[in-house]
Amino acid sequence: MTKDESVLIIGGGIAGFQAALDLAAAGVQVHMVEKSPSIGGRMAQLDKTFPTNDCSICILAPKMIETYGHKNINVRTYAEVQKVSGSIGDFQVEILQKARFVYEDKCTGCGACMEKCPKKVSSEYEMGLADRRAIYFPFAQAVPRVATIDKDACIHFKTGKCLLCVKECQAGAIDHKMEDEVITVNVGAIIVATGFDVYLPYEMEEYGYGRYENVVTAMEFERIINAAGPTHGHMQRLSEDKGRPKRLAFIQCVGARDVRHDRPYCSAVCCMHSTKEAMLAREHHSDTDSWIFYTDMRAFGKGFWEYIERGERDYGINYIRGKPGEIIEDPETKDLILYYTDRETREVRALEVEMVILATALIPRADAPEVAQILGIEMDEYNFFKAPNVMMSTDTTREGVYMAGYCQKPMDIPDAVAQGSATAARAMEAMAQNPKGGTSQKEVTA
Amino acid sequence: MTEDEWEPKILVFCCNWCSYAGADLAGVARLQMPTHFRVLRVMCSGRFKPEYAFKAMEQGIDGVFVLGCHIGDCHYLEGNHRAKKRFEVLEDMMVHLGVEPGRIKIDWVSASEGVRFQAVITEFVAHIKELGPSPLGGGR
Amino acid sequence: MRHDEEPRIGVFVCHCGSNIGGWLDVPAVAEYAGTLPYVVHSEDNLYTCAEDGLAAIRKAIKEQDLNRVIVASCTPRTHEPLFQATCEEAGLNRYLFEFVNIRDQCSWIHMSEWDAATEKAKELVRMGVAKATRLVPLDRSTAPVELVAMVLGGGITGMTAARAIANSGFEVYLVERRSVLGGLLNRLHKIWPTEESPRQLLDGLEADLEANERVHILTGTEMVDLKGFVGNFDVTLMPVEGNGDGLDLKVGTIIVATGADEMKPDGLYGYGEVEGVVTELELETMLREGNLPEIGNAVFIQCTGARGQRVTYCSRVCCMTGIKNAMELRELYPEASINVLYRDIMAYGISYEELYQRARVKGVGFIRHPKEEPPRVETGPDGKVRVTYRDVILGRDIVQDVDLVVLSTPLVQHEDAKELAQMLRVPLGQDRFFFEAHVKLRPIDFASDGIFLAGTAHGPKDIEESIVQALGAASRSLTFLKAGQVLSEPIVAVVDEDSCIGCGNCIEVCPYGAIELKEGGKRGQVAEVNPGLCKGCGTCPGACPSSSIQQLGFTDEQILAMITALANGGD
Amino acid sequence: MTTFEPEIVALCCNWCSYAGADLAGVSRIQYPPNVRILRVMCSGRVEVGHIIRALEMGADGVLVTGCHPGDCHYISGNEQAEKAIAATKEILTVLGMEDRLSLEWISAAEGQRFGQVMTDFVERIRALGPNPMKEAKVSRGNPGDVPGRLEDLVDRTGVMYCLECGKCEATCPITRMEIAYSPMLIVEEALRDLPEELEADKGLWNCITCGLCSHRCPSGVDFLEFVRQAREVETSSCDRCAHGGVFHALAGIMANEAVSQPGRLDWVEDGMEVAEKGELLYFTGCLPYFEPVLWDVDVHPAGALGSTVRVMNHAGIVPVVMADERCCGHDLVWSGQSGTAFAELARLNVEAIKATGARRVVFTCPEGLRTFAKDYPRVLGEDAIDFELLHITQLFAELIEEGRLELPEGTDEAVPLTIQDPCRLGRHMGIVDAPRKVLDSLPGYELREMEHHGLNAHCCGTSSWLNCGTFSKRIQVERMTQAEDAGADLLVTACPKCFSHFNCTLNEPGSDDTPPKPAVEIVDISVLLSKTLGLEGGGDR
Repeated sequence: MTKDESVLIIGGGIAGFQAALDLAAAGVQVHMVEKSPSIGGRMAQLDKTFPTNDCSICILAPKMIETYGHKNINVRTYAEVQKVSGSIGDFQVEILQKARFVYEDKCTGCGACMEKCPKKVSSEYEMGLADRRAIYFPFAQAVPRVATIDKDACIHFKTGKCLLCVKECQAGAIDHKMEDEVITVNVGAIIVATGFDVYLPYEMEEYGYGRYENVVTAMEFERIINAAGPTHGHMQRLSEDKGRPKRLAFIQCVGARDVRHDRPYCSAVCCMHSTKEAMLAREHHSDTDSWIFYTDMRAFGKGFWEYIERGERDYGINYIRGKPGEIIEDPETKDLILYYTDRETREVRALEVEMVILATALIPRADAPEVAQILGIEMDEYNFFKAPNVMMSTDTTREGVYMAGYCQKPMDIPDAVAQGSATAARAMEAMAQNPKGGTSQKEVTA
Repeated sequence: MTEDEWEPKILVFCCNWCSYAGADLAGVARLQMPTHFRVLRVMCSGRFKPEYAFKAMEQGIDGVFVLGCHIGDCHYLEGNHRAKKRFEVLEDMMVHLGVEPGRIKIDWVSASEGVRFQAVITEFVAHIKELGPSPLGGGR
Repeated sequence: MRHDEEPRIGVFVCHCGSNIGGWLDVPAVAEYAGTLPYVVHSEDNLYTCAEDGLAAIRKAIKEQDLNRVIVASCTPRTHEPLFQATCEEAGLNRYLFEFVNIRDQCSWIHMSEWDAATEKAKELVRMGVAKATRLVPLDRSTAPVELVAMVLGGGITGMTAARAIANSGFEVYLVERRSVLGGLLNRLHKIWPTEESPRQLLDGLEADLEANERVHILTGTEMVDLKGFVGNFDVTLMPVEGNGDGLDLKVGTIIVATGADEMKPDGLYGYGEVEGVVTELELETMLREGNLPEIGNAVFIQCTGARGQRVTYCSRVCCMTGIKNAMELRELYPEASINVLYRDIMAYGISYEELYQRARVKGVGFIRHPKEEPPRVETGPDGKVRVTYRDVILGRDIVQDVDLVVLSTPLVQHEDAKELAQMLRVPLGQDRFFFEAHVKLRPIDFASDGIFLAGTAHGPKDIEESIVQALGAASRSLTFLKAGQVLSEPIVAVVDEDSCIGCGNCIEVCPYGAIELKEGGKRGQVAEVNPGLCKGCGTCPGACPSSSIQQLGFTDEQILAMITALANGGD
Repeated sequence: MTTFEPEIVALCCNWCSYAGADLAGVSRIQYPPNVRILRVMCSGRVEVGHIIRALEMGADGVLVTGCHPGDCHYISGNEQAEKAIAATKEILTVLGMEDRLSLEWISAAEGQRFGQVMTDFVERIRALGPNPMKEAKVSRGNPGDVPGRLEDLVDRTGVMYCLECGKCEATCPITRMEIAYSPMLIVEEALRDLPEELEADKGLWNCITCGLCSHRCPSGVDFLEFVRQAREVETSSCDRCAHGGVFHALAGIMANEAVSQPGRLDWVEDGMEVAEKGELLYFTGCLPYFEPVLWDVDVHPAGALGSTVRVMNHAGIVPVVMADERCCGHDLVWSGQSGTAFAELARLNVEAIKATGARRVVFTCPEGLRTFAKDYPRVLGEDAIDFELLHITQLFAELIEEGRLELPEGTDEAVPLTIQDPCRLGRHMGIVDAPRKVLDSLPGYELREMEHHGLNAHCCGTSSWLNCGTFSKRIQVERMTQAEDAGADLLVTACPKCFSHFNCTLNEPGSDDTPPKPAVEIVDISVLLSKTLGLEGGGDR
């Protein structure tokens, strides 16, 4: 075993964790780079996971902590890869460690600073449904639990004044003069696991997203029903009444399987997460009724179809094959009227509900093209990273660079986990076949 | 305590690998069941000793249920065989003491059988309720 | 040692968001815990497992000088290592931690009984405190790992896994029951989306395996016995045919990649009764061998036997198989009318949706029918097959006489999988596929360390997904092989030599041969446990008439204390 | 030179003139053999469309005969006939064919008179010479270049991508009124290759081609092209045309080069400045024909013509208007009747425009704009249109932006108004901002959007003069109600068709049981602008 094997992992979500933990357990040194101030990724935003309804943060948090605490894993949050040179077995990577203006080793995570910070901005983690301060943890269970100053929002960087946070911090951890750093690491292989963004369907006027307050995306709904979310787990509407919605409609394939919006692909997880959300809504309040409008009910994974049947049988979910044509808001009540075709009578019907949840397409990260350029890898026409050989879907177009999770194509959590492990295997293979500095296929004995 | 207010108290031994996992699965699946049982986790149903049942029942526990892996599935090869053999002996002794059949019971639930866990627990609780307080309980 | 001191117990009760707090009174449980003997600290947390919750544990250990910690939250099966590690970080032996499950086995299963669930949670905590009071520190030991892996199943999954392990520098045995490698792929005509013959894929892989001296291919061989645990499995292999010599192997890890079979839909849609009704694999064989009859029209029936008809599940790959073969028929017979009768087209992701679109462009017809109105198949005139199906959009039945009916049937577990599962001591799920350790986060692990799962043995999946799992399982194996050692849990049996009567009952019940009699004690002989062999099941204490053998972590004292706490506390 | 024998169609009422014709026969009264009698029960049955279609088909003259005033068997049918014939004459005046039509009263006792009227009419027509349509080389109908196979149609229009998600059904304003129609169903009929079912399906003809389903279809099915082509595959008749198919017949007539339109520019009033050559051309479309065709529904959209020119003049523009402008052919395209006529209309129009030297062509009617932009290139070639096409609202918006229209100061109290986005302008052409720019700049008015607006606007309920029916009326009422709900007093239209259809519904006499009509006034955007600029001289309309 070579002691100097090391791997760079870009993206601190579940796929990256799995790759990192496998590699670390095998004695490989891992550098994990996460763009945001905390690792956790999308899974940290979810309430529960299908088809077991396991609590997402509950099963994720141990992974986050194990990853962050592992002696073989060096996690850099609030950092980005900015340059990659070299080749398989011997890459040189420049990492930009953005200044968080808080010393990680001094911050105790007490949170006093953010209580005093006067500047509020929309919280990315809460999908814009709540505010955070300019100095903040992205979420309560953030790892590391270290405050970060959002330079764009911070008053001090605009006016030179304020510094209330500095005054409040007993640990003396805050320093507005901190500067970005560039760190160089050498690695034998690179794994990219940057995840996905959520499509926000403003342009699909017929569904009124952005216009009607009670039309939300599935990811927003995850936050709304999450106990740690902006409504403290009280399922409530976003309209001024803050009423509890008793009738929910879920619309599938919003902006996905949709050539008009250049996204003909299926996002692969939405039939399931809508069912999950409808179940959870029923669990919150047993008098909640849900309708799921779909085109094909894609419950193809292990235990998925059984889950759908349970949704119908035990949770009273109404599954309706057919996409609503449009949604109209009742301006008085802020209720929503959906028009859809009843398959039995073939009549257009109107259904009045109190909230509509759009299962919108999941799309590659907005910065995927930059990442691709830095890594020298290709993307497909939708900006997912491309596998040149479809049968080796963890390989990118550059030797020694591998990929896992949703950045490659739509997939669910277990598939992303399996891919995380798979990339670890590919990285270990690569390093065994191309020992550091070696240009030939030198043998490495165990 | 009057008869009306009596609610059974039931002790369930679950082996770590099958039935405890099955119980977790039932929870994850939100399968609802009576509240009267308390799970005591052991690594293997083979860890169960008849003394535990006596001790429990003499202190007022109304029913003891041992759950392990299905025969042939034991994580430790044959711990559940042992459990079963010991249980047969235990049952005989209980009969001599005037304990009704079914107040102590052994059964098997696999890690994937959340639904089965719910079923056997629900049935066991119902049966104990029917039997009423344990005759060994000393009028708890 | 601190365990000799008076217990100072800290109890942390978790809301788990609303998973617990939404269904029972968490603050009341925490308050109650504070009233129990030896409990010097109790609190409730939104998420005890989150970084702030863990910080609270560390803080309390230090500030309150705790020497026992209890977390009442979810299940030890997923979270015990985390809390144990947290205790260790704060300087507390990890075995002075006790877990109480008030979520999976309380709040979630009593969602409409707030008071009773709260009461139950209190009692469970009381039992936990009773045990914790009697916990002692233990130490983990390490054991070496046999640097060899074994892969069961020589299909694409097993072959890929074996190659990855060998490429990473380790010996691997690839065990296949049939006489050739390749598995189900041998029976396919073409694979999508490359449209290449599966042979191309298999040949490359086989060549790699044969060229690698670390790979030992054992075809026509099956496992007949398995003993041991992670790092040190003892495997017995035998030839499937004949009475050849067996082979005993020592391996460190095992990958189960035994694949699946196509369901034979006897009695469904005229299969086995009406001439011209075949399964997808039978069609692929005809395509491969080129003995397909002239086809003017054909109908594919999706979900044959699946999704509630014979098995409960959706088999994930049959829609794409049907579409692929429908396109193939369109290509061979451009004038033929090819219709696919379906319930939902499972064209998930990018490339499958693309394939589905391509089939539509090629003129394959897709007609949806509701579950309640499946197509009917019978013998038609002129040697044709008469298919009657409902077109829900036209709102009427269509009767078609066709040359061929192709049934898309699900993949199913092998008939004899139960035997293998028992040999491996791993579970099968309700769908009879191998049941993984955790559906979301441990899809290719078994709960038992050192045994991994990949490909269709886990459930239906396509080639690419099987390859991903194969690589994943290889990686999981490599975590042990490359580490070279495993940490063993110290929850082993120990003997009190003063009271041991040397009867030998424990030796008889131990399945691992971990106990032997040695000289000593009052009767001249006492039992002695080899901690390296003991796996910690705790069966031996049950056989000990003098209560001289105990299982660390699950002592009689601890268990009885829990029973007593349950029976007598509170009321 | 062969002698010209006119072909005359005589439409005779059953009770008087047909009886008169019988009497003429019984009395052995001789009259020229050129007359073909077509019996109707009452002269009131005769529609504008019948006459125009007869002339389109090459009849040299049309004679309508009825009972004398006061004698009508049906009390006042002949009064109706008189109005219809007057309206038809107006149309024919534009075409220079007014002398080919005559209305005569002949009683059952007037056998002699019948013969005389016939003889005189034949001679009159003989003197006029043959109907230029007689030698017509082009005709509407099933075009030869559209293959008749549904399978090809499926390939061409991408309907095989339909995933049966049902969004089109749930979107379609007609499906919402009337379950007889489903976009998904007609697609399924084509996909399953059932031409008879498709032809028999009323849906194909009920579709208003408003394009809302296409706009929302996630599979990108081009329903508009599918319906257009399916109609061409399926039919060549005009049975389902509204107003007796008069507009389609007019299109057929104008497709013939030999036909001229001497009255085409009669609408140009004194004081309006127009030109024969110039930079900017105003394409008036069928507006000059509207008033006589719609006489019976009391709808008057033609005011837009004058208003438009007045506004242009006010901004210093002297537009070219063409005396030989032809029908754009839109209605042929969408009723499956392109035949050879459509391409000819396109050619004649484009050649005529090029002859004026115009670089910009402005349309009041979005249908014309769409046809030039999307359908002419199909028949003339992609590069055929080398001049700029714009809708009148785009020109107005431009003039306002450039400060070339000085708008008066606003008043404190603004009249609330809303805008109807015409389907051809909005979804077909993607133009939704221009009309809003115009309205936003009008003082004294306040724009209130309806729930469905812009690219999601609901249609006015009828298109291509093809599918006027109960659902059209219901769509119109609902649309006007939406305007009312938006709090608008005025519903502004940017399309003469929308204007006509809404007004038609508002003008219906109905009965005491008819629910009250929405309280909105329909106003054309050009007229509104002209009025605001004080150019309408205070007169009505």
